[in-house]
Amino acid sequence: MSSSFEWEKPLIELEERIKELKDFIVEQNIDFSAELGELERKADELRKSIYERLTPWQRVLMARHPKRPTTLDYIKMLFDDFIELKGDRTYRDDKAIVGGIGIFNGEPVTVVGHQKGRDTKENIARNFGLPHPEGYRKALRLMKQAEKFGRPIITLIDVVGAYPGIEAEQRGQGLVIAECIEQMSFLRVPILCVITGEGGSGGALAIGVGDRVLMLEHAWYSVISPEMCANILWKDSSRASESASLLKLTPTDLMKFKMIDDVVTEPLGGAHRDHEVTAAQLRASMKRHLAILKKIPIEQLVEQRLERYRQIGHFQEKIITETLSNINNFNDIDSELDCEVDEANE
Amino acid sequence: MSSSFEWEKPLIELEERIKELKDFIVEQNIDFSAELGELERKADELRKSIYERLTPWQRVLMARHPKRPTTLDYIKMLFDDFIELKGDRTYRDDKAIVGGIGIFNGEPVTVVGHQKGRDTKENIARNFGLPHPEGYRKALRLMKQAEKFGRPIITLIDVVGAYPGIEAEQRGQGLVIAECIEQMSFLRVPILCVITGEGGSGGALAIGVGDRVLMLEHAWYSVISPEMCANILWKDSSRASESASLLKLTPTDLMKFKMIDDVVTEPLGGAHRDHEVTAAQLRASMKRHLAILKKIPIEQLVEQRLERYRQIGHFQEKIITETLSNINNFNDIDSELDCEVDEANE
Amino acid sequence: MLRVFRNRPKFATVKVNKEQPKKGLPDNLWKRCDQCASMIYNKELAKTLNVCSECGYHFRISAKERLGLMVDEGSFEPFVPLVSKNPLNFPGYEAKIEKAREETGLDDAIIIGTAKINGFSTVIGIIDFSFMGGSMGSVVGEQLTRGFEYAIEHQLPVVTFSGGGGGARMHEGIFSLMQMAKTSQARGKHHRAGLLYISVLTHPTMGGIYASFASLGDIIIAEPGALIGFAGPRIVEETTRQKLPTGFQTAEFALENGMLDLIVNRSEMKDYIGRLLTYHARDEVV
Amino acid sequence: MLRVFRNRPKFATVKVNKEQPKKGLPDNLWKRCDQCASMIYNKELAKTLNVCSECGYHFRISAKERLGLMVDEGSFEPFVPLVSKNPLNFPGYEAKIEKAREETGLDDAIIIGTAKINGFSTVIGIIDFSFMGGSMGSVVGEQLTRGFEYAIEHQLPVVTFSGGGGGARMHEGIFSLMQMAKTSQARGKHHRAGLLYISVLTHPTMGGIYASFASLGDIIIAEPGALIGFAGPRIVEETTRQKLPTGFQTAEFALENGMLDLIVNRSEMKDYIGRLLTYHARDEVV
Ligand SMILES: [Zn+2]
Ligand SMILES: [Zn+2]
Repeated sequence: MSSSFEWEKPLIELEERIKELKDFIVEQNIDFSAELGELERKADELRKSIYERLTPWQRVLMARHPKRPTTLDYIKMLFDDFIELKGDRTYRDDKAIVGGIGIFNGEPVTVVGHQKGRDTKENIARNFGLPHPEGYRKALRLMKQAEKFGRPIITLIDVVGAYPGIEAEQRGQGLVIAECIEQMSFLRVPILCVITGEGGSGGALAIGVGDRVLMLEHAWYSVISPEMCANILWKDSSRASESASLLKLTPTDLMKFKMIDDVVTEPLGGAHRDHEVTAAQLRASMKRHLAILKKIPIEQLVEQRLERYRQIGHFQEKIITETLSNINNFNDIDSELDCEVDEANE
Repeated sequence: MSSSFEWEKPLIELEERIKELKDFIVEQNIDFSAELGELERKADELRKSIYERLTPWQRVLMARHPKRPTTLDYIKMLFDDFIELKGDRTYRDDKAIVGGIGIFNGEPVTVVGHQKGRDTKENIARNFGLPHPEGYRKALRLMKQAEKFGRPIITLIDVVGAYPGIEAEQRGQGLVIAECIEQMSFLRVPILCVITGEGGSGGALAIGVGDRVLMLEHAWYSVISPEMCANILWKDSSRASESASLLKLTPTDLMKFKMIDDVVTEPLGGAHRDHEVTAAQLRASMKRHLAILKKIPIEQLVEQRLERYRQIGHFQEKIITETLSNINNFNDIDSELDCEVDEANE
Repeated sequence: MLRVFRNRPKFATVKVNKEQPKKGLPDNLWKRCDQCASMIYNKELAKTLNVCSECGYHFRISAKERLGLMVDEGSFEPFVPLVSKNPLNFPGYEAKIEKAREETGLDDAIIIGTAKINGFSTVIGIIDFSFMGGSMGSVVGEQLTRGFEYAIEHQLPVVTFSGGGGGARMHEGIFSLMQMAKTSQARGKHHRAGLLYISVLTHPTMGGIYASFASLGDIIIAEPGALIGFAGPRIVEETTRQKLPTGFQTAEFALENGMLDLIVNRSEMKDYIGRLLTYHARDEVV
Repeated sequence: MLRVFRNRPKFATVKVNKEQPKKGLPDNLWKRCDQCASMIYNKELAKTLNVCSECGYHFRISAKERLGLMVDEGSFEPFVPLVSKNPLNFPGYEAKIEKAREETGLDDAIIIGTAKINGFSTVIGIIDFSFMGGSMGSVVGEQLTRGFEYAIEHQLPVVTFSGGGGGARMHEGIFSLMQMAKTSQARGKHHRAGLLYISVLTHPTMGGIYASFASLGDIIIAEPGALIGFAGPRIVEETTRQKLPTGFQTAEFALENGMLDLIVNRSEMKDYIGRLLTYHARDEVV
């Protein structure tokens, strides 16, 4: 994967020209500041117009940029100290999820997050940030430890989805994701979730139930990855750019849906262009939200958390117009009918 | 392993003679009842004298008799219904431990126990009743389920010790035994433990922390198996009969030590001679003890349970006569000294 | 209290489709067993509860049939029916729903209400695979949540049968994902109220349904041969490029791997659940 | 309150053996590294905290040395010393104890008391392998139990270093086994009081010590290369008749298998524990 995208090409070309010009000016010692200012203003405009018009699919690609900060990068930038704690105390230390105690804003917190590799070797060791059940169990263990000691929890989410692997299935990833979701929901400490990159399905939600959900500007969050959605809809993963639009997976959509609480602006061109600035923006948002959460009495906080999810869903009570038939009269049901339905669904 | 022991031989011979005589009498239609009665009285005396004088090691062998009832045999005899519940919800269903809901005396209880095989094939499937970590986790899961629903817990213990296997170590049997012991100690339901056969070390204690501990007459319970003890003491496992005596592992010793609460009498010659009678004796003792436990308010029960174990230990405060030296003065300590001590311990 | 029940008369709105357009075609008289390929007469299948008499294969059955097998006759009272909206304006979603409603006579992929099983009052929820693969969108999520809430209010056990194929309903996007949290939390409250939940996994229980409420049973039962997992076997095979182990993701596989309490044949299911309800009865009527 | 502390003056009864009978022999000047076989000058080893400067091998150190490395100088106050009885009348047990006492200057296989680590008050317990393999009998069990109880009463964290070889002390039979329950329960109460327990596993942590209190840490740390497990490697090899995997039962093996939080070098141990204590301080003095 190249580290610049197709749509960035005009911008990168312009940036290079400006750099050449600057070098020339320095060399020749000419005063060209007015013209240079104009050029840089134009580059800024171009940047803005490119990044404001990113399609949802382009945003997904931004979220996957190989130079984008990973969880351990954020941890280094966001926390004053960090002690990594490993293991699920059951089966293995899963390197696709990292966790530990960090000092955020002078206060100890528990951090857990998906960890993608920063190169091929690390990606293999970390299974591309795709956890096995023991990864979720480690996360849950550390979150329960946080609850014991009254530490707030910060989760950093960056996963394309649950891992479709033999061992992950064998060791019950469905079950452990359910356990994570359920137990996180009732933890008696503030939980701040940040979708830093990819927020794919159960793999994301397993550490994504919280009191506030923040999302980086070029992150995505959905029930399914665009590729898998396209695969199901049209049996064609390559049409992911179309399905990405259908899924409404951008922070803008998700703010509108009230699924997230804040969008953290990235440097123009994306987080990978300036890790430190990205982290600073994120830190500011985290600080603000954590301060609010810490003021809420814990009973009330957990209640609000549960109420937040309780309200999610779009449905209406049915207006009954059809002929009523007594559902208790089972003998009326013709089993042959169901065979047809089954066939229709194969 | 033969199903009769060396020391039983005179008895078995006498029993065979009596049977032959009886057959003869029936055949010949002679009245020999007086003589027959005398013979049977003698056989009884012989039985008693043999089984009263069993050595600790003979008792260990009795506990391992291949025809001795196993946990599933007891479950069948003790409970009116039983629904086996499997799995640790983490890694595997360990067949060396069985568990589920049983109806005891008209009331649902949770039962867990070690399960040895009743033949070679079953022994292989059940790893000779030696659990892996997932077995202990299953037991713990079921015991916590019992707590949720306020069901008393009955554990049936029959294990020679923790399993010295590669995978058992890899998956942390030490850690899970500790978790079982700790969590069992605080469960808010009555716990009745029965050592039906072998009670070997951590493998037994992992499901052996309770409000009452019952023990069958020919069962043993110790920190270490006699073989391993002999191995350590004299580098000779075959001297197990000697170490069995040293370890004070019989119900009589353990009653004296107040480590157990009741000894369940077995039919003369051992439980394997009459499963039903053994179960009936056990059922009576369980009923009696469970009735008492159910009357104790739960807070008090857990407190008593903790207090029971809190009191165990033989030590005294040291009378200080030696020259005192300040332990805080670390510089006094000569590291060379410790090297010697290390060597002495290799 | 939530208005969970429809007003009386307590009739179902499910439209039992009485037309049998293909009547007379052999397809409707005989069915081929997916496992052993035997041809089985449909009338025979009805008698064996849709279990192959040759090999024991459990055919998928509709939620209505399941209800008939499980609850005491005449005891079922359905909740207020809910119908889906289209929060993402997902193209074609309304039409898909409409088609599924017509074909199945259901409002969405679940039948839910209260019923008695062997005389014990329960909340029962049954996913129907025929309705868009039994996937969980807002309606299924809300109904299950109401189910657990009703059960908490009335101190009742909950029994679910979850045969949802893909798990999540992608047409509802993030709202579908969040039903995993919502139903898990509803069950979480029910659990913390000390109440019994028996989760029965029927063929197939996958994805978001398996990774939420269905995995949170005090007791988890499966029907023989049911496919159980998070990721579908095809995607696992494609991703790992490995041959899947024999029996991968079957109920038997899940049992061996410690994920199930027991596997129960369809013909014994009511008896098992009835006994479990009896042994968990709060009034100690054992 | 239990009488856990001896009366003042708070002096240790440990008899530091000042005689050095073998002085002059090369054995006392040099030591061979168990891992890389380098010969290391003893004076050098003292400087490196008994860690091989060639390969990083962590030599076993005595409880007294450990105490010196871990706690703020002059801050240690030992508990009332306890001595063992012989409840089984196990032949030769008294003599063994007496010999161990003479050789180590300890009363039993543990040093325990309160101390400050980086200024934070803690209960600290250190098992000494040199005293009958660091095995847990009634004295070790009772002292640890008193340690957790004292910590509960004074709302203190507990730190233990457990380097016990065989784990249980078989000479005390069933009483030794029950120390596993007793210490686990004491920690259980301490845990339920919301207090921190850092368990450091040093070479070797096996048997009943590993399968009780030492596994119940909120945070479990090990020294590099420490042997950690329940059954000893020799018995595992004999029973399974399989070649043991490389690194079997080492700290690194335990870390990979999810059983440890972290491995920390001896030279950094005080810093790590100090930071952990800081981050768990209740007065929020961060
Ligand atoms: Zn068939
Ligand atoms: Zn070395």
